[in-house]
Amino acid sequence: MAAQNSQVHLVIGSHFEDIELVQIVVEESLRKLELDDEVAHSISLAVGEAVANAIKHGNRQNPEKRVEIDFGVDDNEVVIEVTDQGRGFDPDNVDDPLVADNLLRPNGRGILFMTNFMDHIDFSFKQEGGTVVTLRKRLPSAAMAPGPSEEN
Amino acid sequence: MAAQNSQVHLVIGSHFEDIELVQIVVEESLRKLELDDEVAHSISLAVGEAVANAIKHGNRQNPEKRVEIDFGVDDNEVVIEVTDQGRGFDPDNVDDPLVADNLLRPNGRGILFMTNFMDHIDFSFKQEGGTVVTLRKRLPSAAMAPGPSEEN
Amino acid sequence: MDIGVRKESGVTILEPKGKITIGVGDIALREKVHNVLDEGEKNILINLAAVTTIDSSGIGELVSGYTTVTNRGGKLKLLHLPPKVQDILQITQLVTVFEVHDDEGEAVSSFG
Amino acid sequence: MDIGVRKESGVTILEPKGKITIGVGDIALREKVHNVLDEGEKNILINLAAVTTIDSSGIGELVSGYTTVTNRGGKLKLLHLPPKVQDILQITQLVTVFEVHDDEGEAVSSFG
Ligand SMILES: Nc1ncnc2c1ncn2[C@@H]1O[C@H](COP(=O)(O)OP(=O)(O)O)[C@@H](O)[C@H]1O
Ligand SMILES: Nc1ncnc2c1ncn2[C@@H]1O[C@H](COP(=O)(O)OP(=O)(O)O)[C@@H](O)[C@H]1O
Repeated sequence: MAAQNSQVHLVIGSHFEDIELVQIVVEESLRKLELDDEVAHSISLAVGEAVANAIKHGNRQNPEKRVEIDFGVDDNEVVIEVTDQGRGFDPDNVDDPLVADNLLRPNGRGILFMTNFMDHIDFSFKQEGGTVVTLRKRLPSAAMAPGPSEEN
Repeated sequence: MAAQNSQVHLVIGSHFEDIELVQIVVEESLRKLELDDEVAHSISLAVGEAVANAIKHGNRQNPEKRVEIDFGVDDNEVVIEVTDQGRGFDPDNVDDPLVADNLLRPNGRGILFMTNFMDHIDFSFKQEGGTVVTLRKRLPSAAMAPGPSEEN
Repeated sequence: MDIGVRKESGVTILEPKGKITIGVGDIALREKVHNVLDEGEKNILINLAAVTTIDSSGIGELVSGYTTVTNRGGKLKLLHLPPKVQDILQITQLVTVFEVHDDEGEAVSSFG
Repeated sequence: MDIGVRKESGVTILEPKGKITIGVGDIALREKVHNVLDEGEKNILINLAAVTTIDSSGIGELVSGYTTVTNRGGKLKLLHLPPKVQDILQITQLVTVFEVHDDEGEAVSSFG
């Protein structure tokens, strides 16, 4: 992600209470892009779901295991990667929470949230173990990020 | 820093505008410790000074160069490390901003801020280049951090 | 999370404020619903007007609450959905599950 | 950063709000002081009551402003220091440099 004009990298332990910290970083980073509040809120929600899954399913709440969040802005897109140290899973083999039989399940809606709130989501799996969720959202061109600041 | 019960790692590019992001992360992390507002504010200010120096003197505002911030809480101490990719300097050879001749200089007060707001500050230099500023502040025992959360 | 509790004509009204999200408000909401049931109340109306954010765990707790209350022969209904929560009930198709009201008086009397 | 400007009996009162910190308010303050000087005004009173945070760059801009104004034969004084700013002027020993007032009327007449 070298050509990006904004890049923040954050690493937390596997504590649910740190999800808010991640969301604050995302919201603060989005604030500079002057995105619509609704859009910023939904990106923040999607990231929260990805980090919750990384902690819960990936790292199984082992506090020693880390979750890494890469927040980047390309010319026209916000790209957030969430990486855990878990064993991965088969995204094609996840129950559909919209099927009538599953409607009353207490969980299984996180990926649905992510796909609804982002333009594109993608899972990849590292050779050495670990899931990477990549969340992408195109920016309206009016909300383009300014280039790197040159103030002194 | 493996035995710490809270640890956040943040990496930013060399943009002054990201100092606020770092401070927000620090303040949010301190909020959980229920520290006195004054104390939290002064830690945040000290970290801001360290990051400003890392960007300005260390990385010389080269946006490609990174500043890393490690925020940790030991049993009784907040420890923040700020690392840049610069060439280092000689801390014993920095002008004293309190000497009468220097009082009207427009700069040279950042380290003074850090030493005043923290209990201990320390500079170290990496073999491969890069300055590490370590900022420490003891916590009043009443404000001890809770252990890793076990909620599900 | 702060959850207000009131009673109106045999209906217990829960009023959560702020976030119903993983580790923040989800467990608090679950516990509150269980407390109400343990006190023998069966009709629960959750006023979501002051909820700023709900994530999939929070939605999960609403669904669990609904199931638990229904299984015990009671009713759980929702009042005053903020637009964000409304959107999420659409996305999750839970609009087909929950009975939602906009008026407290009507909601209370609907428990009959 | 938002910096209000008023005039009282030949004194220009600057009222910065929020943060005077690197990249946020430091340059804005410098520019405002220069603007005032360029308009031929020489007496500047900076009301710091609404400043929430000042860092070493912000302090540096106050000192630069002081030096620039003094070199042009004017005076720069401070009004209403919040406790945090007061502490920092102590730490930096700039209390010995700046004339500080608590009362706007007295501050304005002190320019004589
Ligand atoms: N990072 C991850 N590592 C391992 N498994 C995952 C991860 N993310 C999602 N999953 C799997 O996908 C399923 C569906 O996830 P999701 O839709 O977020 O719902 P929920 O988290 O409520 O189960 C999870 O139950 C889990 O099996
Ligand atoms: N991270 C760093 N890398 C290189 N030099 C540094 C660094 N931090 C501080 N210095 C040196 O120490 C001096 C004093 O720093 P400081 O007290 O913060 O004042 P200022 O930044 O205003 O000059 C700087 O001018 C610089 O020469």
